[in-house]
Amino acid sequence: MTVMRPMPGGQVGRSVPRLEARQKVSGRAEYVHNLILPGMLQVKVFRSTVAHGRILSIDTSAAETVAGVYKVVTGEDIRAIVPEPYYGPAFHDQPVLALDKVRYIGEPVAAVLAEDPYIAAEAVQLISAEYEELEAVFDEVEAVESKAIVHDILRPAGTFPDLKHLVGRRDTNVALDYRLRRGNVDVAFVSADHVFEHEFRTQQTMHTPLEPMVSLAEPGDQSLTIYTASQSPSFVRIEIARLLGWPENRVRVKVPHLGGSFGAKLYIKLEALVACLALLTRRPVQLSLTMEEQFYTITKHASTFRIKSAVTKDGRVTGRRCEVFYNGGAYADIGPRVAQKSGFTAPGPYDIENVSIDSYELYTNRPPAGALRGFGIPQLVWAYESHTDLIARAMNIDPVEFRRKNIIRDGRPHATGTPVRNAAIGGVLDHISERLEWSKPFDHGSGTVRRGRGIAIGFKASIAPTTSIAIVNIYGDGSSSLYISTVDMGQGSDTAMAQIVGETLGIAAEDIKIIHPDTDVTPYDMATLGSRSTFHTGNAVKLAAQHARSQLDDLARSLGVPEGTNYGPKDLFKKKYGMQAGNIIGVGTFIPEYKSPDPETGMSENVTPFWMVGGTGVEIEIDTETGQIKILRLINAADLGRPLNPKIVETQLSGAALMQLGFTMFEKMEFDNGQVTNASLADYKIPGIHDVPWTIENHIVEAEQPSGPFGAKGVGESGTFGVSPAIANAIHDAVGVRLTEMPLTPESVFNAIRAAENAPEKD
Amino acid sequence: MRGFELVHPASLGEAIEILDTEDASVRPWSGGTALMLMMKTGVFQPSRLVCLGGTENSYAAIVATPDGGLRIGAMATLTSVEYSAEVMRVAPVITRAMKRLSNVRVRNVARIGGNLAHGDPHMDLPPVLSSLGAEVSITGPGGKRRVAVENLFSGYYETVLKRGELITDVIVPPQDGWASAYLKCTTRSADDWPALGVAVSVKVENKAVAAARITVAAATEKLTRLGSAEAALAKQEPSEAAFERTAEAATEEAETIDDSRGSAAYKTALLRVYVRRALRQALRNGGAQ
Amino acid sequence: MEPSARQIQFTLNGRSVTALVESHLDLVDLLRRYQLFGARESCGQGLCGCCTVLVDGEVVSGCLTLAQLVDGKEVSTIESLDADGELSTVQRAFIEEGAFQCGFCTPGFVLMTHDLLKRNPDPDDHQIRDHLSGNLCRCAAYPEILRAVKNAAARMRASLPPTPDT
Amino acid sequence: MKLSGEFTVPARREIVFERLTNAQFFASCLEGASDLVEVDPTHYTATLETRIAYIKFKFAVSVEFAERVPPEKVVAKAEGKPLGVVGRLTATASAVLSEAGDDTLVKYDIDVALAGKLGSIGQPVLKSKAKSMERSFVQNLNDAFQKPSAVPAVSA
Repeated sequence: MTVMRPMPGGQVGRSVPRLEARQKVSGRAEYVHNLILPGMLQVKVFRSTVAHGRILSIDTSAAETVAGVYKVVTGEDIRAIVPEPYYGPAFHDQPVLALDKVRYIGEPVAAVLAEDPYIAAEAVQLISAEYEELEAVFDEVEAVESKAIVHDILRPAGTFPDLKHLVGRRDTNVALDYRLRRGNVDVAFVSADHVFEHEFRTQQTMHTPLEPMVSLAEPGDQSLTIYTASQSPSFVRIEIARLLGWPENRVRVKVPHLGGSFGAKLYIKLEALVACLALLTRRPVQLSLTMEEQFYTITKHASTFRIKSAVTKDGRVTGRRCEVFYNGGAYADIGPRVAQKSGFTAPGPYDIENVSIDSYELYTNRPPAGALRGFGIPQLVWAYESHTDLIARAMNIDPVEFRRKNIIRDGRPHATGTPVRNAAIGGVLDHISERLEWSKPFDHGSGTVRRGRGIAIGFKASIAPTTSIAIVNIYGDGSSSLYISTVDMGQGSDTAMAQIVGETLGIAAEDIKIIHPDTDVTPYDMATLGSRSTFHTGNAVKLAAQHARSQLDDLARSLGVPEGTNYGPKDLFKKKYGMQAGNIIGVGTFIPEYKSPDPETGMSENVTPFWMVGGTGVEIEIDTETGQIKILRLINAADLGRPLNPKIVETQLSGAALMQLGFTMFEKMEFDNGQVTNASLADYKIPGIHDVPWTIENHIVEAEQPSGPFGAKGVGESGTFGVSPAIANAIHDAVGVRLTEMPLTPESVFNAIRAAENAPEKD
Repeated sequence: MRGFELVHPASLGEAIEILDTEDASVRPWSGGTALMLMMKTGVFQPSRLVCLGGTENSYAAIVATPDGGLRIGAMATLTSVEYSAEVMRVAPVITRAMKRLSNVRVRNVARIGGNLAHGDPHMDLPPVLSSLGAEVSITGPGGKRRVAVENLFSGYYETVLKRGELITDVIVPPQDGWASAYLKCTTRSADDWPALGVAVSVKVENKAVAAARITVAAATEKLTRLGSAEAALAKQEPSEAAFERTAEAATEEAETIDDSRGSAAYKTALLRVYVRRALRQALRNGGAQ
Repeated sequence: MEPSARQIQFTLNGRSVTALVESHLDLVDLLRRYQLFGARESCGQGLCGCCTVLVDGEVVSGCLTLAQLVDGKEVSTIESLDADGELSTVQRAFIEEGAFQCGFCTPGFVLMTHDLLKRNPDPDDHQIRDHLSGNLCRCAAYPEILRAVKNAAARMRASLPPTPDT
Repeated sequence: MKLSGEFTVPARREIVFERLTNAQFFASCLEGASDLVEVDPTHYTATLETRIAYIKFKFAVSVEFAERVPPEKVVAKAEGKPLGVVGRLTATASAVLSEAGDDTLVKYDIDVALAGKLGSIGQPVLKSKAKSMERSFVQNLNDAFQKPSAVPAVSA
């Protein structure tokens, strides 16, 4: 190091308050909904009332006559702008507005534009459509064999290399089938001392970000600017440009802060529609969904998981068969990646010789499912950790001991063949059991108040292949900005990235300005998803900062500044240009190593850049007269490498666990013949402040990810992994009943207790 | 939602005159929190909303009546009921129920009259008031009448209020010697609408139950006073066995309904438990004085 | 302009303003006309608290308030708290405790906390939960919010001159 | 939303079957049904108007007798569109008639689904309404058979 500014204390590992904190507490943070453009039209959407049907006619005439309505647009009108208006990250299956067919209730069929959103909403009510109803399929397991075929032909997008193997098929609802075969699972079952088989199910849920989805498109001269609440500005640009047949440089995508997302505002959602409408009308166009409409837009997969294990009499799992069915809804969105990437971790963090996995992404006539905080992993952990607990109980082995016996140790191969390294599986398990004082006797209560405890651990592979690019710009006065297309949706990436720059350049994180995603300005970043930013973007940011730094060193050398002189960038610039002027621009690109799983065997020697490990332990109390469950302690632990910002990391763990607590205990989209019947926060309940357990602990398990920036890796999802099965296991511990279907409502506990009283469980 | 008119009559009489119409799209507006929801979802399109703000001067007070009871003006906000020293003194069960009733912002705006007239069976106040023996004063084109709170409701979101009629006051009789409790049970998030609400008031004289009022809400289509449960408890010495018989009678009488908060059978099971618990709590709470 | 439109006059963050307002417009819509975006509609049902606004000093849900009905009243929004450039004690406590993630619900929680501490300068955990139970945070920063409320309460109590009541 | 139940009608099975499959008669028992128009002997249209408190719902309904097995079974399908709001009501109702002495036991299953705004958020309210309509229908039907004079003439 040649030159340096006065070096503040270490930036990494410091709980820097969020850079945007002041704006957020004063109501001045920038969100898309703050934007009001002159001449802007508002869009309201007419939606399908049929789960599966051919469109016979759409009558928009009455809506068009409403005073103040600018235009009414149907799917056929979109073809004037985009002849093949189908989009999606995995399949080009989703029409901008329905064409020929509708595939779920709530699917956008027509759009009304007006300056006054109230007028547009009123006009929507005057649109009517005739459909020829087709047989519909709603259940993921039935979808495998169903005669009701949601898509006549499957058209893989081919955008992402990890989904390249998707091939166009006909007459099937299977959007993706991932297979893994390791050893011989059938032989393992035959030679096992014990064989256990269970089925677990999860329900469809919704992200319900409090900032409902919103996108705005503004047409320019041969160009289009899209302001959108999106986690993936780079992908939006690519996909919009592809649809329009334009070069990328004619599409500009800008993203300010997001009011929560959790996977909802990922890839492409409303952007294609507003883009087409803006080009059709030559006016700025905004579509801002209501809370109700969000339920029609993207959801979390319902799932069914059949799991079967071969176990030796001393408690070693020697074989495991996993059949996972993800209910993808009517459009694939990123579901196929969920089925594949999560699918290969279905056997859990256990060292099992013989494994067979079949993971299916299925089309059904429900609202589409995509990514939601954990990318399919919480559904899997729910099943394999419930199953694990059932095995341990049946064999009379302590559940923690049973896990210890079977977890993957450092360097041992995972089911795919990839050696597991830097994953503190045992560390997380030990940490939680210590916090719970697992080895000490536990008071199970008496009478109508019973107590129980449970533990669960899970893991997740990170995303690859993937690319992140970052630019660090040092200005004439030595201040600097970081240009990235990573979206801060509340997870704190702006702050963490500033800390990485600060650490590398010796500047206080607070002094670094983050330039928010603007594809005309900020470089490519695959997307903000899957806990990837800290590791992937973080590495790119570190490289960019190092690049800037080495240029400063070069500059100093070229100016003849003696080694070790305390010369700041400002002084260097001044020396070079004779005044306050100039820039140093550091660029960093990060692409992790990765090998796609073999389509036949599902195997890969390098299936992930890193592993995330998370676990939860709970103590609960059950009122046996009502089935009500009270969470007494909720203990979360995760291996996230070295924390860049301990406070934000802890908030991430706690927030993820509490969100999963909602999915575990009560959140559920209810359906009646394909219609979601509780599409509002009045009827779809999310956790409130009274639902927070009185004791909640979040622990960072000390570990280091050598390949991560300053030893760090992602954390946004890890807190979700263990919550559901830990609670189910604790219920079993408390009252001796096993729930195999989420949510774990008081009524289901009550019914299980009554059923057990009538037919005592055989052990 | 567009195109309606907001009118501001200066008096109750004027308001009643405007509301005395065949046109169901003319509605009174007190706090408006419930009506606004109906309007926002597009389920209800008003032509005219009649703001009752002009009646506030005469009908928002909370006063102790000479007999030791309470008169609460229909335009009293739920917050003013929550913080009323008179309410706390006469019927602390109301004060306690307020803390978990809807939320602070709604309580600041919603009026007790509108809360009752809305007819939503999931509300907390109707069972509480009913168990206290409260009545509502109603004024309409045909004059005034009084209706016991439990007789106000005729179905899901339906009341016996006739065209042009408005609730003007809630009258709570003196509570000397009565012990009350209200328990509600949510089955999803803690701030959900209840799956069940049970309110009980018991008067114990000479170690025996002299009188009891037991009401159930939320689990049934409308607020229901459980006469047979009350009868089962009457003249009994308060005991677990008596509570058990009362709870049993309650479950036989109440027609619980299925919804996303639970099946009818489960709500019946909850009712059995909550009647017992409410009785226990009421006796623990003791009389109001 | 619609026939339902009416001229109203009200005080907005201390300044007297007039506006021509249609009957269906809600208070959140009206505030947007003044470039005030801190109160924002989310659930549209008064359940999440993102649209919290003060009318005559009382917290209300802006999304359930007809704009015409603020005629003659005093309306204050989150933007009034740091009008002098200084964050309030509550706002500082929220930053200190990291009591938010995405920030969308934060103005509502901040205003509700002010409301609580105005009524009760030393609330216990139950009282805090009861008062804030009508506000939702999907990022679930609730544990941090609980800490922030206590932090703010302690600071405000410390800075208050002792009175006979306290 | 599924509703099912059974009731006994004081009349012979053939007569009950005939009445139940007579659209005029059927509509006369259904609260709020009006403007019945026969499109052909198995297809009808009508208007259904109902009210929950001060809120009115009006549906334009078309009905098809999908299956008629005299005198024991009838299946009808209805589809309705609410006026003024995007939505769709579909219902399948089947009734199985069996002899109970001189009376007839009617067992029915109704599956009603609502799509659109009313289905996504109005479900609990409408569910309760459907139940009350079910009760009043059974009551009206019984009344009609108790008072034979009140039965409208069966037109061809």
